[in-house]
Order: sequence, then C-alpha cells, then structure tokens
Amino acid sequence: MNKSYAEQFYYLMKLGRVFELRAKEEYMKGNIGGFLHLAIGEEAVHVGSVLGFGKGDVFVHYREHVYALAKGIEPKYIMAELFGKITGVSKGKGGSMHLYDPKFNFYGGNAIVGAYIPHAVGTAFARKYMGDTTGVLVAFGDGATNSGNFFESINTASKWEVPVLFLCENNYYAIGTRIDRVSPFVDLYKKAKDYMPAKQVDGMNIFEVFDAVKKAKEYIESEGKPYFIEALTYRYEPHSITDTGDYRSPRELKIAKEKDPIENLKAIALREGLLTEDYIKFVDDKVKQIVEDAVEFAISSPEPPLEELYKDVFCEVCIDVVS
Amino acid sequence: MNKSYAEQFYYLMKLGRVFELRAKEEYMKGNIGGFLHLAIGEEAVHVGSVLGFGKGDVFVHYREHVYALAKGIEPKYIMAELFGKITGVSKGKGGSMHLYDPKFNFYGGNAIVGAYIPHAVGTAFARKYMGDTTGVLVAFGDGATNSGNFFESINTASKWEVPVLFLCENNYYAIGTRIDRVSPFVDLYKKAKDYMPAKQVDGMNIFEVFDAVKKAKEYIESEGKPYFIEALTYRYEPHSITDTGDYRSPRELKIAKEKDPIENLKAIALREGLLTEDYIKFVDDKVKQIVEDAVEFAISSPEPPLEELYKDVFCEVCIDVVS
Amino acid sequence: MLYREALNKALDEMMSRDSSVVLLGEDIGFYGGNYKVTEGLYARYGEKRVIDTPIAENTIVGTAIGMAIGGLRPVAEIMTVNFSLIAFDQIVNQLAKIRYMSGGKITLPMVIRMPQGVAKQLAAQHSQSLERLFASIPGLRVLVASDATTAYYGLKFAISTDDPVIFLEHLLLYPEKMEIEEEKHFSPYRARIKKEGEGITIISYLKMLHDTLKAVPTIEKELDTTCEVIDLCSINPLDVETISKSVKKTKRLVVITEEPKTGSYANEILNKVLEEVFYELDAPPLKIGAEDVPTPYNRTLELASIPTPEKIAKQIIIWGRKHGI
Amino acid sequence: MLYREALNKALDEMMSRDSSVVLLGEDIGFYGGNYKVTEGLYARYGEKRVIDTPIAENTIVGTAIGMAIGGLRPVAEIMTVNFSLIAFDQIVNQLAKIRYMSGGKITLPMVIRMPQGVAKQLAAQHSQSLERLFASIPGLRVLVASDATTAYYGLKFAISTDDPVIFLEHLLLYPEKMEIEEEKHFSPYRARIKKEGEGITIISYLKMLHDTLKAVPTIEKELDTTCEVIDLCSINPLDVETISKSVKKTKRLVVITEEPKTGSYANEILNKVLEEVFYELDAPPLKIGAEDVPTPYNRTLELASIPTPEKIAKQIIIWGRKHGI
Ligand SMILES: Cc1ncc(C[n+]2csc(CCOP(=O)(O)OP(=O)(O)O)c2C)c(N)n1
Ligand SMILES: Cc1ncc(C[n+]2csc(CCOP(=O)(O)OP(=O)(O)O)c2C)c(N)n1
Ligand SMILES: [Mg+2]
Ligand SMILES: [Mg+2]
Repeated sequence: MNKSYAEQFYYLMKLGRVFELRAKEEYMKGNIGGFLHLAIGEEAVHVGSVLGFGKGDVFVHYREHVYALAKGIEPKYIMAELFGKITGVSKGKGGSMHLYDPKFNFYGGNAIVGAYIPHAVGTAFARKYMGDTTGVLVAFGDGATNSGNFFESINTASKWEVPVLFLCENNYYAIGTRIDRVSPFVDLYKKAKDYMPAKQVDGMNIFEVFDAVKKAKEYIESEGKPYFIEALTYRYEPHSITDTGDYRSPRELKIAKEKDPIENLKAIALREGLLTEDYIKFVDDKVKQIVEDAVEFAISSPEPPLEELYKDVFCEVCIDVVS
Repeated sequence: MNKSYAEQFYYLMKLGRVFELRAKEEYMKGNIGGFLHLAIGEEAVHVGSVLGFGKGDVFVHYREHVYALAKGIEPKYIMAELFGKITGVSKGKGGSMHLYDPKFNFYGGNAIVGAYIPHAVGTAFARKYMGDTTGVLVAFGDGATNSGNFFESINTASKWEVPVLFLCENNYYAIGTRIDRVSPFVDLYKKAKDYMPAKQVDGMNIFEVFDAVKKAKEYIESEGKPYFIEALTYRYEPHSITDTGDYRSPRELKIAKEKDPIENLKAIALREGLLTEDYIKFVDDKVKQIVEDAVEFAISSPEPPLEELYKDVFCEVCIDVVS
Repeated sequence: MLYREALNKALDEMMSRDSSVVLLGEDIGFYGGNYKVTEGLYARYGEKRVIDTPIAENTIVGTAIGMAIGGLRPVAEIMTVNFSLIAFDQIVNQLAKIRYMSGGKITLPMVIRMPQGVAKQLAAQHSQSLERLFASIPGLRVLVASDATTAYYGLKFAISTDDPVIFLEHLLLYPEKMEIEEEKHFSPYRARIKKEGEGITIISYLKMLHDTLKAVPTIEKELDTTCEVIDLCSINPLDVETISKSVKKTKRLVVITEEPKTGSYANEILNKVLEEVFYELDAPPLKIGAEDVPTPYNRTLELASIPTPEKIAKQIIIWGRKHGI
Repeated sequence: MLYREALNKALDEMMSRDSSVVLLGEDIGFYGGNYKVTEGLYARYGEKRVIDTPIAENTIVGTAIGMAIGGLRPVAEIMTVNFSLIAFDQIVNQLAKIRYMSGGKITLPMVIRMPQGVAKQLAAQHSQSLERLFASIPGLRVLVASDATTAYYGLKFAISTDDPVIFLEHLLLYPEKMEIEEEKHFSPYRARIKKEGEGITIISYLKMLHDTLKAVPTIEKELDTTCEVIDLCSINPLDVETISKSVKKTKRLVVITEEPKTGSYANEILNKVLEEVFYELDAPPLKIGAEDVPTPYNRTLELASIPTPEKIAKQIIIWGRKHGI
C-alpha cells in the first residue's frame, strides 16, 4: 500500500464524515428535508470500494453521499441537492436519496431497496456488448439480500457472464430489524457463492476493502464475469434522522465505535509511515473548509423556478414524428 | 415397497395419462378451450410425490391434472372443469389451469409461474401456528427457479422454519427455452442447498420419487423445517397444445420416451411380482371407463348460468356492518 | 388520541378477540413499526402473531395469502404504498382472483394496510397516491381511512370481513390528534357527510379531506354559498347513493384526490355520479388533483405538485365564478 | 401480411439500422417468440441482440433499464401484460421516475412491448387489459397498436424516441391479416379517424376498435345516423384536439375499452374530452367496458364479461334512443 492511496483514503473518509455531520446539522435547522441516511461508520466500505474499483459505473442505495464524494462529484453540488436547490446534482428534484451524475459514472441513489441491482446487471451487459470491458459496481445492504431483486440479479449476472461487482454492506440492520431476525443465516456471501466467487471482508478496515475490491475488479474485467463481496460494517447513526436507534444496545454501539474506520486507518497509516500528523491536520482543516463552502454554496443557490416542476418528465427535444 | 403401493402407482399414473390423452382429443374437437398443459411423461413425479407425501396441502402450477387426480379429486369434476361446466371443480370459471378443492387439500392450479410458492410457505406457517404439524407440498418447474418468488420463498421458509416440501420438476424446458440457456447451472437443487436439505432424484422412476418424498415428509414434519427435492423428468408433449415443440430433437424425445415412467413401473413391478398382468389389464380397462364416464359427465353437464358471472367475486354473505 | 393510535387500538382489539388474526410486515414487531402503528403489539402477542418479515413485499403478500388459505386472518403491513408495487402480481393476479377462479371455494380474509400520499420531501419513489391501481381491480375492496373513527371501525371491519381489503392510510395523518366518535353500527361502505351545505358537493378522502375542510370557509365566503363535504370512506364499492343525493341538492360536484390528475380514480368517482345526475348538474364537474409529474424533492415544487387548502380554494372559486355561482 | 408481421418488420428495420437496439424477453430468441413477433430475428442478429431471459419479468425490465443507462435502446417483450405486474416496481418506481429524479441527467430510451386483452378462455390470470395502470403513471408514454400501420410506425417511433414507451398490442390481433398503409410522416401521438360520421363519436383502440367497426352498420341503421370512429393510437398523451373536434361536430360521445368499467382508463378519456365540450353535448357520454369481474374461463361467461360487436351495438342503440337520437 502506498502513501498516495493512504492519503486519498483519509481525505475522502474524513470529507465524507464531516460532510455528513454537517448535513445533519443543517437538517436539524430545517435546511434539509425528507429522509437523511448517514453512512457514518461505513466510510471504509464506501471509499475503499470506490477507490479499489477505480474506473467504472456505480449504482447504490439511498445512503450514498460518501459514494458520490468518492466518485468525485463536488461536495457543493451534493450539498445543494440536499438543500433542494437548482444547483444540486439532480436540480433539487431528487434530494439526498437521488444523487446522479453520469459524468462521474454515478447512477444513483435509489430509494427502493434492491431495485437498482438489476440496473447494474443491465449496464454491465451494455458495456460489454459495446466492447467496453470496464466493470460495474453495485452496493446494497444486508436487508436487500432477502429480496427477489437481489436473488434474480445474482442468478442472471452469473448466467449472462457480465462484469458486475456485487458489494453487500452488512451493517447487521435493516432499519430496526437485525439481519438474524429475517435471514436464515448471516454470512451473506453464502447467498452468492454458488453463482460466482464470493468473499467476506472486514469493512472497518479500508485497506482490506480496497484490496479485495481491487482484486475483484481485476477478476470481473479479465473474466467478464461477476463477483461478490460482503463487507462487515456498522452504521453509527440511526437508520435515518427520524429513527431513534434504540434497538441497539449501548455496548454494541461502543464496541462498533472502537473499530472506527477512520481511526483505524489513522493508527495503521501513522504506524507504517503512510500518513503524517501534518497531513492529517492539513486534511482536517481542508475538508472543514470545503464543507463550509459547500453549505455556503447551497444556501446562496437559488430555488428551482416553478417551471422546473414540469421539466424532465419527458425529453423535451424528442421527435414526435417518424418517417 | 409393497404391492398395494405399486397398484396405486399404476392405477393413478395410467388414469392420469388416459385422462390427459382424452382431454387432448376433446380439445381438438373444440370441447375444451384455452391452454391445455399436459403432464404426459411426468406422471411418476406427480403421482409419486402426492402418494409419498400423503396427508397435507398441495400447491401446484397450471400443469396439474395428474396432481389433482392423485389427490383424490374425481375425474369427472376435473373433466367438467376443462369443459367449462358448472359441475367442474371450479364451477367452470377456472379451467384447466385453475383446479381447486380444499376438501382434498388441493389449492390450485396457478397460471403465474412461481407466484404460488409463497402461498405454500404461508399455509405451512398457518398450519404450524395452529398446532397442526402436517407439511405442505409445492411443485414448480425448472423455469420457476429463476424467479424472485422462488428465491424469496426458499429464503423465507428456511428462516421461518416451516414444513414445506419444495418439489422442482426439472423437465429441462420452460416453453421453448432450455434451462441451460437461462440458468447459470442446471442442477437446480443447488439453488436451495444452503437453505435446507436438498437432493436430486430420477423423476422417471416412481419408486425413487415416492421414497424421497416420503423421507422428506418425515423430515419436514418432525423438524418443522423445509426440504427441497429436484426430480429430473421430461414432458413428452409440447408445452401446451398450441406449441409445436420443434425446439427438441427427435432423438432427445426418443431417449426420454425410452424412460417412460409407466413402462418403467410396469417392468420393475412385474419383475418383482408387485403387479400382475391381470391387474394391469384390469386397470387399463377401468381407467378407460372412468375417463369415458368423465367425458360423458362433462358433456351432459350444464353450462354455468349467466348470473354466475357476477358470483364469487366477493363473498356474498359478508357482513357489512361492524359493531 | 392520535390517528395511528386508533389503528393500533383496532388491531389490538381484533387480536385479543381472535387468535387467528396475525400481523406481518417489515419492522412491525420488535421495532414497533416504522410509523408506530403496531407499537406494543409485539410485546403483547409475541413474535408468532406480530411477524417481522424480510424486505420482500412480494413474499409478505404471498405468504399472507397462504396464511389466509390456511385459516388465519392475516393483516399485512406494507411500509408505504410505494413498496406495494413489488407485490403487485400477488395483489392483482392472486389476491383479487383466487376466490373467483376457484368458483368461490377459497376465501381470502385478509387485509393489506399501507400509508400513501405525499409527505414532506420524500421524493418521487416515496411520495405517491396509488388508489386507482387497487380500486380498479375487480375482487378487491378498497377502504380509505381519513380520520380516527374510520381508521378504528374501518380497520376492525376489514379484519372481520371475508373479502380481501386494501386499507389505505395517509402518512401525514399518523401523528394527528383526533378522537374516535362512538358508532353503534358502522357501515364501512357508506360515505360520511362531514359538513352539510347547499351549493357545492365536494368529495374527498384521506389528507385531501382535511385540506378541503380547511379551504371551505374561504370558498363559502368568496362564492357566497355553502359546501357539503363528503368523506368517501370506501372507494370500491362507492356509495353512489349518498353522493348522488347530495349532488341532486347542490347541483354541483367537485372531486378532490391526491393522485396525479391523468387517469386518477377521481375520474371514476365523477363518472359514476354523472351517470346518475348528468342532467341535474348546473356546471361541469370539477376534478382537482396533483400535477402529472413524479413528486419532486424540493419543498416548493412539491407543494406546487399537489393540492393544498389554498389551491383548492382558488380553483373552486375560479370554477364557481366561471359557472355562475 | 399479418399484424404480428408488421411488428416484426418494425423490429427488424430498427435493428438493422442501429446496433444499439437489442431485444430481450422470455422465449423470444431461439424459440422465436410465443406469439412469433420476433421470429427470424435471432437467426439474423444473434443471441447478444435477441436475448432469451429467465422467467423473471422484474429482471427483464430492471436489466433493460440498466441497458438503457449503458447506452443501448432495449426493447423488452413481456410475454403478456399479465406478467408485467411482476415488474411493476421497475416500471412505476424506476422507469417512469429516474429521468425526473435525476433532473434530466438520465434518459431511458426503451420500450416495453406486450400484448393484452381477453383472448379465448385463458381465464382470469391471463385475460386482462391493464392500460389504466400504465397510462396513469407520470413519466410513461403509452401507445396502443390497433392495426398494422400503427403497429409498424408506432413501434418504430417507440424505439426511436428517448422517452420510455409502453407499447400495448392485443393477443387476438396477432394472426389478423392487414396491410401497412404507407405514411410519409407518422405522428404517433395523433388519434386517427377510421371512419367519418356526423351523429356519434366513438372512441376506441386495440381489439375494441375492430369490434366497434363491426357494430357500426347496425347502429347506423337502427339509429338512422352516422358514426365517426376514432382510433386513439396513443393513450398518454391523449389527442384531445382530434377528439374534441369530432365531438363538437357530433355532439355525442361513446368511449369503448376492454378494461372493467370501474376505474377504467375510459373515465380519463371521457373526462378530458368533457372538460372541452361539456356544454356542447346533447347526451350524457356513454362508457362501454368489461364487467367488474375477473375473466371467467367458460366461453359463454367470458363473452358475457367483455364488449362484443353485438353488445356494443345494443348498448349504443339503447342509449341513443333514450337520449333522442
Ligand atoms: C422495497 C422497499 N421496501 C422497504 C423500504 C423501506 N426501507 C428503507 S431502508 C430499509 C432498510 C434497508 O436495510 P439494508 O438493506 O440493510 O440497508 P441499510 O439501510 O442498512 O444500509 C427499508 C426497509 C424500501 N425503501 N424499499
Ligand atoms: C410470471 C410468468 N411469466 C411467464 C409466463 C408464461 N409461461 C407459462 S408456462 C412458462 C414456462 C414455465 O416453465 P417451467 O417452470 O419449467 O414449467 P413447465 O411448463 O416446464 O412445467 C412460461 C414462461 C407465466 N405464466 N408466468
Ligand atoms: Mg443494513
Ligand atoms: Mg420446465
């Protein structure tokens, strides 16, 4: 592992965390509405997988700020989207759960558990069909692995031999329901292992996530076939801001926080000389500034004009005659 | 294996085959309409599973005449249903694909591939909840094992620990599409094996089907948990009467017919002294008569009166006041 | 009490009365329900009667059908109506048809409860009213619970009847304070006159009913008339009698729903009534509904996409003036 | 040529023109399609462009969306509209909304083709018309192909446009003989006047259009008037202009669809037109549709459940007499 990756890891994880904590503040002030799902605690999975994956399309769920940041979308356009402003990545029409930017190969942000998994399979098919060997990454939670969308996609991707990396973020909970209450087993990679190579990694360790994803990417692109990774992780915050989170014991939470992925990285990287205290300080200040600027940008951006209500339902320049 | 079972096997398989061949004739004459899916070639699976299962609820697909007969529904009520007569098991409203008779624990007959699999899981839950340990049998084709309904049911039944026997009839084809064109592997029991005990049997040999199902039944009822059997079989007829069946080679068909489950039974049972030529002759004559009587009954039965159109949509004696 | 507590009370009473009543859904048990409708029931009735399901709506409805076949009276909660689309085959091809296809041999006494509607900035996939998709399917009864009284009695009825019932609630009503009015004999398929009036009949339900009631004083003042406001309670069947009677008196009809206007169920309501009273109307009927767009996240656009008390008043006043009220 | 051959021709031409057009569905490839619409295309374009899918409609639509995101123009065949219910979340929550939620950043140029309607004794789960479920969803274009001309040009348009199109065919039309009329500029969202007339405007599409045309001579004779028969071609958007123009002339409106009457899309068609012409109508509009029951298997009951040329004629004649035609 080289220095430059360690720096990127730290920068993006920290950016993600500060961004989300700030978003929470703005939610409390009423500047952000709807659902706000935070990925705090899960940054090693989100950042590690995007960087390990490198080039390629990404499809994720409604807890996607950190993915979007790691893919390179500018914080201010994400924050503006959370504020519902016209300058947001989705013009203020999507909100926190619906960030999209094809320029960065980022395809949501989807609020229906599991429903975008087949999209990833289809996109991988399309890329391969057009002679592009680049793989596609799709991430989903433990809860999604009980859904038809998940099972059908595993089955179909395996048959079609398309380069998709299925990334299951097992944070043990789907809202207030622990995975062992609703799944016959909790080692979720077993749901895929007869269909494709499947492994489990420690999702609190970004090096492990990064390495596993990188290897998986090489596999899917050289073989043109799917791969499955289950990353064990934890969300520190409640499911969304309106959830109390009281279904988890303080002890469980404490244990999880002791594995904090950012602290984890810091400890390892400082020990191994991959990061310096100076760099850390530099990043901490920098991301704070970036996030403040993003909030500033969001606040000062205009609301979408009323005619936006009717735009983007259909394509406006579409032909309506065929000859 | 005792004599009495061999006799029942022969009787029901022969009844099923003669019934279906006769139904085909009547279809050609225009006395039966819609889709008519024949199970000819698959009788060992249908009869063997129902007899091996014994007491208990049964849920199946649209190719269900032989299941219904094996469950004990009188041939004439089934034939009348195919003719769309009021005396049919479903009053002529369901037709070939929708035979129902709760008196015989027979719950369809369903025309949506895979969609009734969760019903079986729910009914097993209900029985268990009410203190009845009797298991539930659900049968479906190879094609169904690619559907969300199938996967979710396997997963949920395993978690809920309900006594369901999942019976996959792998006849290698879903209409004109061979299973290896659409499934990543063709040993379909592997789709269930991490969720419950799962095995594959020769579905052209009724003794093997019967034994496997009997053992599975004991397991599901003593453990209160699900079990999976894949029976390898073959349909001799096209998918339904309107299909040409030209996607299968004459050689493939010939090989399959050499394993004919009825001839198979006859050979084994005569050799082992479980059946006599006399008994076979007796049954052959008897089922012919039964089927002729059934056709006679169907022909002479009245059409449903017009007011039936509006009946059975809702329950007629339903309360419409609550206090 | 809160609206959601009225639902909870109905579930509790029916469960305590009849052990064949079971609940199933996502997060409804240990967690107490995302909108707290099932709160306390898991502790009281245990995990075999308040069943936490996987996130698999198709299986929730599918297994509930099986439970009903097996002799139970399941009440399935779909967390919001948006997710019922995943269970749509089970609802339309199975639940609505099995009784008929079996010649009446199988009854499916079950309820699917779910909240719908535009709440606050939940964006397109979480902000829909879909009653048209249920009420237009032969074989389903569809009730809409607009207040604590219909929530309580309506849900008790839905659980008691042997027909499958789609029971629609509204996300924004859950935390609202209301009381259950005592009813000796509650008729679930009867519309209820919430306010009497002489000049305009306004039909609505769920959140739109409340918005309508808020709009009425302005309308009455501006148009110098009185409005009769009707809560449908049941949208299939429709209580055409109560509505027609009102329209014969007022000669004017407005239907207000939260669905996008094109293809909304308001069209059916309107036409059913028109069949009875076409020649008696003094003005073309007015349909008020949401704009034909997916619901946007931005709050201003979101509010612009659905009827609000202000817009309801404004539209009815313009229509009234145009047609000589 | 046959109706289904017109569809095949459209697919073939579009595929030969543009390699980004791919087909996917059950049995459409090697087998040639259950209703033979894709016959020959597998041989011509290979298995990467004519893709046999598992029986998993949700995945068919879901992967097609992904293909569209990835730059293809997929045409998904759902074997019959009945199975589209399994894909309903993909259609309503994904296909119809992604463009909007992404602020226009993602377009989904794709088509879902499927036959609907009551054929012959296929029973309730295989005998449905469901256009209301699609046409009432903002974000979807819905075309109905009633003859070879609209099948051919309509499907070509559907594949060319960047909007998602639900393309409805009718099971009973596939083997019908018809010709493609040459059109220089085909407007897919325009209704087509199939027969001119002065006394009654009758609107329809798919099989009902043909049944209507069969009924017309009797109606004209009995009521001593002439009928103007309009094929809608597109049901979302609706060509209100063409319809209103006709109704302004005839003063009378009949809408005939195969959906069960309660909640059918005919209500929308009717009300959209009423908004334009309410005061000009000489009679209350007439809606003809199927009975509010699941479709029965028995042929006599089945025919009793849907409009037929005889019943269409009878109902219009009774209505016409009652209202003074
Ligand atoms: C189909 C569907 N059903 C229910 C919901 C409501 N819901 C939103 S998030 C969620 C839990 C998902 O859990 P998991 O997949 O583990 O992801 P996590 O939130 O833990 O990241 C549920 C049930 C939904 N959005 N979509
Ligand atoms: C959900 C659904 N999709 C498509 C169909 C059309 N269809 C009817 S039978 C069939 C093939 C089923 O194959 P399989 O499960 O192997 O059963 P088999 O007919 O071989 O017994 C298909 C695709 C259907 N009935 N339901
Ligand atoms: Mg989770
Ligand atoms: Mg098969």
